[in-house]
Amino acid sequence: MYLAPDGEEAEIATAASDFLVGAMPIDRLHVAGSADMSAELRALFGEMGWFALAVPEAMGGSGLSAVEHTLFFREAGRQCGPIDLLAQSLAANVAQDAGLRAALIAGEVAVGLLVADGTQFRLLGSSDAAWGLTVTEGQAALYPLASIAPAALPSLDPANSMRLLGALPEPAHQVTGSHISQLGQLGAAAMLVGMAECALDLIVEYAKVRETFGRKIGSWQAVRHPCADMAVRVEAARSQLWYAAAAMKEGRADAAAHLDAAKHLANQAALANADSNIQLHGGIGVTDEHHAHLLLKHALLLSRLFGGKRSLLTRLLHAELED
Amino acid sequence: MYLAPDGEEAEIATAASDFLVGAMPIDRLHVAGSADMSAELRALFGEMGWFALAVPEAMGGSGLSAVEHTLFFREAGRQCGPIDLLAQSLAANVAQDAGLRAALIAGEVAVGLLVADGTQFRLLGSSDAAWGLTVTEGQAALYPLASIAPAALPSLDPANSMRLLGALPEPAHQVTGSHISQLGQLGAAAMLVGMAECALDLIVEYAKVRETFGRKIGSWQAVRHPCADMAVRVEAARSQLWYAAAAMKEGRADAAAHLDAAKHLANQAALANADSNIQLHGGIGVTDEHHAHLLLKHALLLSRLFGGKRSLLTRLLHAELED
Amino acid sequence: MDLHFSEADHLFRARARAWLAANVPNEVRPAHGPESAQFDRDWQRKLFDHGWAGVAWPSEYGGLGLSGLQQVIWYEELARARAPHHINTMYIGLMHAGPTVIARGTEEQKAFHLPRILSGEAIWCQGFSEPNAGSDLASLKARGRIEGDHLVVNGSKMWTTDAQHADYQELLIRTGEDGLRHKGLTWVICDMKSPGIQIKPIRTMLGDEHVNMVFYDDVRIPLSNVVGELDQGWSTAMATLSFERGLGFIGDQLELYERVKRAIDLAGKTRLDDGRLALEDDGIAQRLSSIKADCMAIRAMTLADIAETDRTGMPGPKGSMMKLMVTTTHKALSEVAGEILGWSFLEFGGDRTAHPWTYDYLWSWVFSISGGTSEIQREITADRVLGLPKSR
Amino acid sequence: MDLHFSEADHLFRARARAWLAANVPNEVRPAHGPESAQFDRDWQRKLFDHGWAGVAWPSEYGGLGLSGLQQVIWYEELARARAPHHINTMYIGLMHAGPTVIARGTEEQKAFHLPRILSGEAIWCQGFSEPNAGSDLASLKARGRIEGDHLVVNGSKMWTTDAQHADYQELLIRTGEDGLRHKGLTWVICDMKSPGIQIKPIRTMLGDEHVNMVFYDDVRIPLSNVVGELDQGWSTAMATLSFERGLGFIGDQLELYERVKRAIDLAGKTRLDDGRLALEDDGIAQRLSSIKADCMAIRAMTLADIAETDRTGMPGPKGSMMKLMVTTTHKALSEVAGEILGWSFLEFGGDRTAHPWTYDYLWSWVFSISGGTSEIQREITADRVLGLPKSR
Repeated sequence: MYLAPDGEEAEIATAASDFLVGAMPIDRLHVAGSADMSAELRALFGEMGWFALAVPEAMGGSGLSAVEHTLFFREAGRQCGPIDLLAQSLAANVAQDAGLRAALIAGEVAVGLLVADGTQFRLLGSSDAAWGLTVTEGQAALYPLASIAPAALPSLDPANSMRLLGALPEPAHQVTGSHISQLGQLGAAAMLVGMAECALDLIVEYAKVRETFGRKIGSWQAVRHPCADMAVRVEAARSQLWYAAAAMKEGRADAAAHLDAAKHLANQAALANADSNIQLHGGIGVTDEHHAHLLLKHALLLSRLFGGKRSLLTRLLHAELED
Repeated sequence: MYLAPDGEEAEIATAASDFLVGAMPIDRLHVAGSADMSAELRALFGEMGWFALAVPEAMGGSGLSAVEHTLFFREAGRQCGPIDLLAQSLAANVAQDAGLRAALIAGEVAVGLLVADGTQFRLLGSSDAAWGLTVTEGQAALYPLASIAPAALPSLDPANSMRLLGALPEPAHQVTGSHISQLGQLGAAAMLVGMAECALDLIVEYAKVRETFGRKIGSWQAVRHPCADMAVRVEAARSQLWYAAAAMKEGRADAAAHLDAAKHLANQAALANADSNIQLHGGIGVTDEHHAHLLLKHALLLSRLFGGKRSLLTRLLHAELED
Repeated sequence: MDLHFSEADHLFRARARAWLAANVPNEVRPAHGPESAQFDRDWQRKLFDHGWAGVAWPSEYGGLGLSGLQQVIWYEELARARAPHHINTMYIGLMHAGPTVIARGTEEQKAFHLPRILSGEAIWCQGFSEPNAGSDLASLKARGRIEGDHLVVNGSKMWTTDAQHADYQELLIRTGEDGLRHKGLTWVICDMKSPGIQIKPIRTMLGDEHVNMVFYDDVRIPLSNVVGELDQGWSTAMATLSFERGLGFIGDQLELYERVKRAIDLAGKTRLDDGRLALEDDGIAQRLSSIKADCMAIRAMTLADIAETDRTGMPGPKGSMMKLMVTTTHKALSEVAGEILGWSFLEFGGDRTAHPWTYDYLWSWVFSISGGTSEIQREITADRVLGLPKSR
Repeated sequence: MDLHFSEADHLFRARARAWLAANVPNEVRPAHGPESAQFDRDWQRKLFDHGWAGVAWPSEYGGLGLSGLQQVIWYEELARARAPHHINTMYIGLMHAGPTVIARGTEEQKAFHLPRILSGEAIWCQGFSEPNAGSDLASLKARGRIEGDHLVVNGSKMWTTDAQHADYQELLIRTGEDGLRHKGLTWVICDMKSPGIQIKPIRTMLGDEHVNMVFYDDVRIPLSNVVGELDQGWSTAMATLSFERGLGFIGDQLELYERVKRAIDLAGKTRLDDGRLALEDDGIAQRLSSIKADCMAIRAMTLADIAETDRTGMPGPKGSMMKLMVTTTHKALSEVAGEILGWSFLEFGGDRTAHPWTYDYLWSWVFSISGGTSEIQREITADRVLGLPKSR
C-alpha cells in the first residue's frame, strides 16, 4: 500500500512535467488561436510517445498502466492541457486497425471528443480532427469526420474549440466495456486535480509577495483561511485520485466507484479553487493576461466530461466498496 | 413606505422587551424543568394582555395588527420564548366560544401546538395543556386534550417539551382561511429573527472582550468575517420580516409569498447564526451554561414549524409578487 | 411600518412605465467601441430631453430631485422595461463625479460640468485605484506637484473603466508628503485630452476591454480644477464612495429579481442531460426558490434602507452588507443558470447579448472584487456596523 | 502507487475481524458515571488479555508495534464490528500520555505507568487548557513552584475530559517566569488523588458531564514525575499534540464511512413529510452521495499519509487538513441525517445510544472546537503546509 508517485512513476511524472512545461505551457493560452492541439504539437507529443502511454504493448503502445496515465494527465492539467490530448490517447485504444492506431499514436491524424447534447453532438478540440471519439459507460467508438463540416461555435474555454454536429455517420471502430471510459474519467479527473493544484500554487505564491495595508496579503486570515480550504480540497481530491488510479491498475471490483468519487472530488476542487484563486488575487485575478480565468473556464468544461455531478453521484450512492 | 418599527410600534416593542426580559429571560432555560410556560407565567402574560395582541377588539382582544404581533414575537425570540406562547396567541383567534376565548386570553387554560408526523401527532409545549391547536394552510382547529394522556418524549429543545399522540378527538373549534397560519408563520419567523439577532449580539459582545494570542478575538479576521456574514443574514431576514408583516397587515395579495420568503430567510439566519455563534465562542460555546446551544436547539424546532424548507420553497418558486 | 406608496409615487411609477414602454430603444447596445459610448450619449440625451435625467440629483442642479423611494421605483421600471443598463459610460458622471461636484465643487465647476453630465455630452471616468493601491486606496502614489497655478501630475492609475471614451476624470493624487496615507491627497478634475495622458486597455476574463491603465507624464491640470480643498481629497473621495455604497448599486439589486424570474422560466423549459426538465430536479428548484427569497430580501433591505435615509437625510453604514448580499446572490444565480443551460452555457465568445447568463457568471468575480472586494466589505461591516476592534 | 495489503496485513485483518466478532460486548456502554469507566477498563483489560492492547505502541513497551497500515486495519475492523468507541476514558493514556512517556519518560516512569495504561488499570486525563488559554496554549498560567524535591502547583485547568475517573493527569504548568509563553513550561505526571485537587464538572450542550474544571491548591507533585526536562514542557507537549493530529483521529476518519452507509440506508426507508422516501429527494440523495465521496477521500488521505509515515518514520504536517476535512464532513452528514429523520431527530434527552444521529449532530461543534478549533487548524495549515507569512 503506497499512495503517491513512486520510483519510476515519479520519474515519468517529472519527464511529463518537463516536456509539458516546454511544449504546452499554460502561457500559450494568452495568445489568440491557441485552442486545441496544433498539428505540430500533436506530432511532437506523438514523437515523444505520450499518446501511447496507456496503449498495450501488443497494440504498439508503451503498455503502462492507469497510474502513469493519471500522472501524465495531472501534469497536463497543470498546464490547462486541451481535451483533445485525452481524446487522442483514448482513440489509440479504440482503433481496431493497426495502421490507424499507429497514425494516432504518432499524432499524424487528429481526434476530437464528441459529446451528446440532446439529439445533437458537440465536438470538442482539434479543428482539423479527422476522427471523433464518443465514450459512454459501456462503449467507445470512432467516427470519421472527413465528410462532415461541423458548425463552429464560440467557446468559453480558451483551451478548446467547440463545434456542433447534427448527426453522426456510422462508427468505423467500436469497442465495448468500461476500460476506455474509465481511462477517460481518470484522465479528466487527473487534469482537474492538476488544475486545482495550479490554482493553489498561484495564490500561495502571490500571497507571499503582494502587500496591502502594509502587510503581505498571505498574513491576513481573510486570505490564509481560504487558502487552507483550497489545500484541503487538493489533498482530498489528489488522494482519492491516486486510490482510483491504483484500483483501476489492479483491476479491483470497486474501481468504478473510486473513479466516480475521484472525478466528483476533482470537479469540486478544480471549480472551487479556481473561484477562490480569482477572488483572492483581487483585480489582477479578473484580467485576461492572468492564468486565473483559464483554470476556471477549462474546469467548467472538464467538470462536465466523463461524469458530471448528477450522473456521478447517482451511480456512487449505492456502490459497494472493498477493503 | 417605511420598513422599521415606528412610533407606537416601537413603543410596543420596547414594552414587550422590558416585560419579556423580566418575566421570561433566556437565563431561565439553564434551570431544570423550565420547558414550556408554567401556569403562573401564562397567567402573567394573560394579565398583561399579550395573548390578545392580534385578537380583534370585537372578540375581546387588543385589535392590533400583524406588525405588533411580529414585533412582540421577535422580542420573545430573543429570549428563546417557547412555542406555546405562540400557540396560545393563535388559539385565542380560533376559539368560537367567548368564555373559552376569554380564558385563553387571560392565560387561564393552556394550549399546546399539535403537529402531524405521519399518522401520529406531536404535542409541543405546555404539559398541562387542556387544548391542542392544529394549524394548516387553510384551517386551524382546537382539540380538547382533557381525556388524552400523550406519551412524554425527551426533547432536544430545552424551551419546549414534546409529547406523542396516536390520534386526535373531534375538534371543538375550527376556523378556515389562511389568517391563523399566516399569523403563526409570522410569529415563528419573528422568533427566529430575534434568535439570529441574539446570536450575533452574543458573539459581538464576546469578541470585544475575549483575548487570544494577545489580541481581542474580534480583531482577528477569522472571527470578524463570519460575524459580518451573520450581520448580513440578520439584515436580510429582518428586512423581509418587516416586509411580510406589513404585507399581511395591509392585506396585500402577495402577502403569502412574502411570508414564505420571510420564514425561509429566518430559518436560515437562525440556524446559521446559532452555528457560527457556538463555533466562534470556542470551548465556552459548547457548555450547557452558555446560551449558545439554546439558540441552536430552539431554532431546530422553530425552523420546522409553519413551513419547513421544502414546503416553503415549493410554494415560493412560482409565486407572483406585486410592486 | 407600511408598504404604502404615496399617490405621487404611484403617479410617478405609471408615468415612468408608460414613457419607458414607448421610448426604450429596440436596438441592442453595441458591446464596445465609440459606438457603445455614442449609444449611451444618445440614450442619456433622450432621458434628458424628456425630463428623466439625474433622478438622484437635486432639482437646483437640473436633476429630478427624487426621493430615494422614487429612485427605487425608477430603477424597478428600468429593469422591468429592459431598458439600457444604467451601468454604462454615464455611470461615473451621474453617480460619482456629479454628486461630488454638487457636494464639494465651486460654482464655476458646477455651472460648467453638471449640465454636460446630465445631457450626456460629457463622459467621465474614475482615477482612484493604482497597481499597488487597490483595496488599500490610502497607499496611492500618483503625485501632483504644484507649479504656479497648475498641478503637474505623474504616475499611473488602474482599473479605470471607459477611460478611452471619457472627457473628464475624477482623479485622486498625492499632493502632500509621501507615506502619510489619507493625508495629503487631492481630488481634481482631469481633462482626458490633456497632453501626457496615455491609456492602455486591460482585457478582462469577460473578453472585453472596458477597464484601462492610465499613465500620466507631466500632465498639467489647473488648480481651479481641484474639488474640495487641496490635500483634503480623502474627504472628497469618501463622499463619493459612501454614495456608491448606499444608492450606487440600487439598480443591480432590483434587477436581480427580474433575472431570477427569467431563470425559473428557463428551468421550466430546459432539459437536463438525463432528459428531465431542470425544474424537476429538486436541488435546482430549491436553489432557485431560495435565491428568489434572497432577491426579495434584497429588495426589502433596499426599501428599508432608502426609507430610513429619506427620513434621516443620512445614508447609513449598511451599503457594505448590501454589496455582500447582492454579489453572493448574483454568483449563486449564475451558477444555477450554468447547471440549467448545460453545454450551451459554455458557448461564449464575449457577446453579452447572445449569452447573458455566461456573461453574468463571469461578471460575478468582477462584481465581488471591484468597488471594494468582498473581503473589504466584511472588514467595513465588522468595523462600522458591528464596532469590532480593528484588524489593522 | 498500489493498494496491496501484504499477506501479513490480510492475516491480521482476518484475525482481528474474527476476534472482534466473537468478543465485542453485547451490552451498551453506560453513558456516564463510574460504571462507564468500569466498562472501559473491562474492555481494555479484555483487549490486553487477548493481545490487542496498544496497537500503536512499540512492542518493547508491551504494545503490538503495528505498522500504521495495520493500525488502519484495526480501526476499520473496530468500526465494522461496532466495537466500543475507542475515544473513551482510555484515550488519553493510550494516545497521549503513554506515547509521551515512551518518548520522553524515565525508565522508572515507563516501568510504572505503561503496563497500567495498557491493561486498563490506570485512567489518565489531560491538563493543558485553561479558562484563558484554550487555542493559545502558550499563554497558560497554572504555576508550579519548586520546593525541595517537589513542585507545588496552584491554578486551574479547563476542558479536562474524564477528570472524575482519572488516576493520573498529564499536566502542563508554568515553572519559569511569567509572560515567556512557550518557555518555562513543565510537563508533569499528577496523581489525581493528591490533596488540594478539586474537580468541578462542566455540563456540555450534549447534556453530559465528561469535561471538567480542575482546581489546584498547593498540590504537591514529586519532581521525579516531570517528563522531559524541567521548563522544557512545551517540547514534551508538542510531541503529544503532533501524535494527536497524525494518528489520533484515525478511528473517527474510518468510522465516518460506516456512518454514511447507515445514513443512506436510513434515507432509503424513512419518509419525508411530503410522503416521499428521503432518498427520492434529489437534494438529499446528492448530498449523501457527495458525503460518501468525501468519506472515501478521507480514507484515501489516511492511507496515503499512513503509508508515507510508515516509510519515512516521521508524521507529516497534514493532520490539520485531515481534522478540517473530517469535522466538516461529520457536520454535513449530521445535518442531512437531521433532515431525513424529521421530528424524531428532535427527540433527545442525552441518550447517545437511543438517538445516535442527534448526539453526533451536537458533537459536531465539540469536534470542530476541541483539540484545536477549525480556525486554528486553518492557521496551522497556512503556516506549516503552505508556508504563508505568519498572521501573529
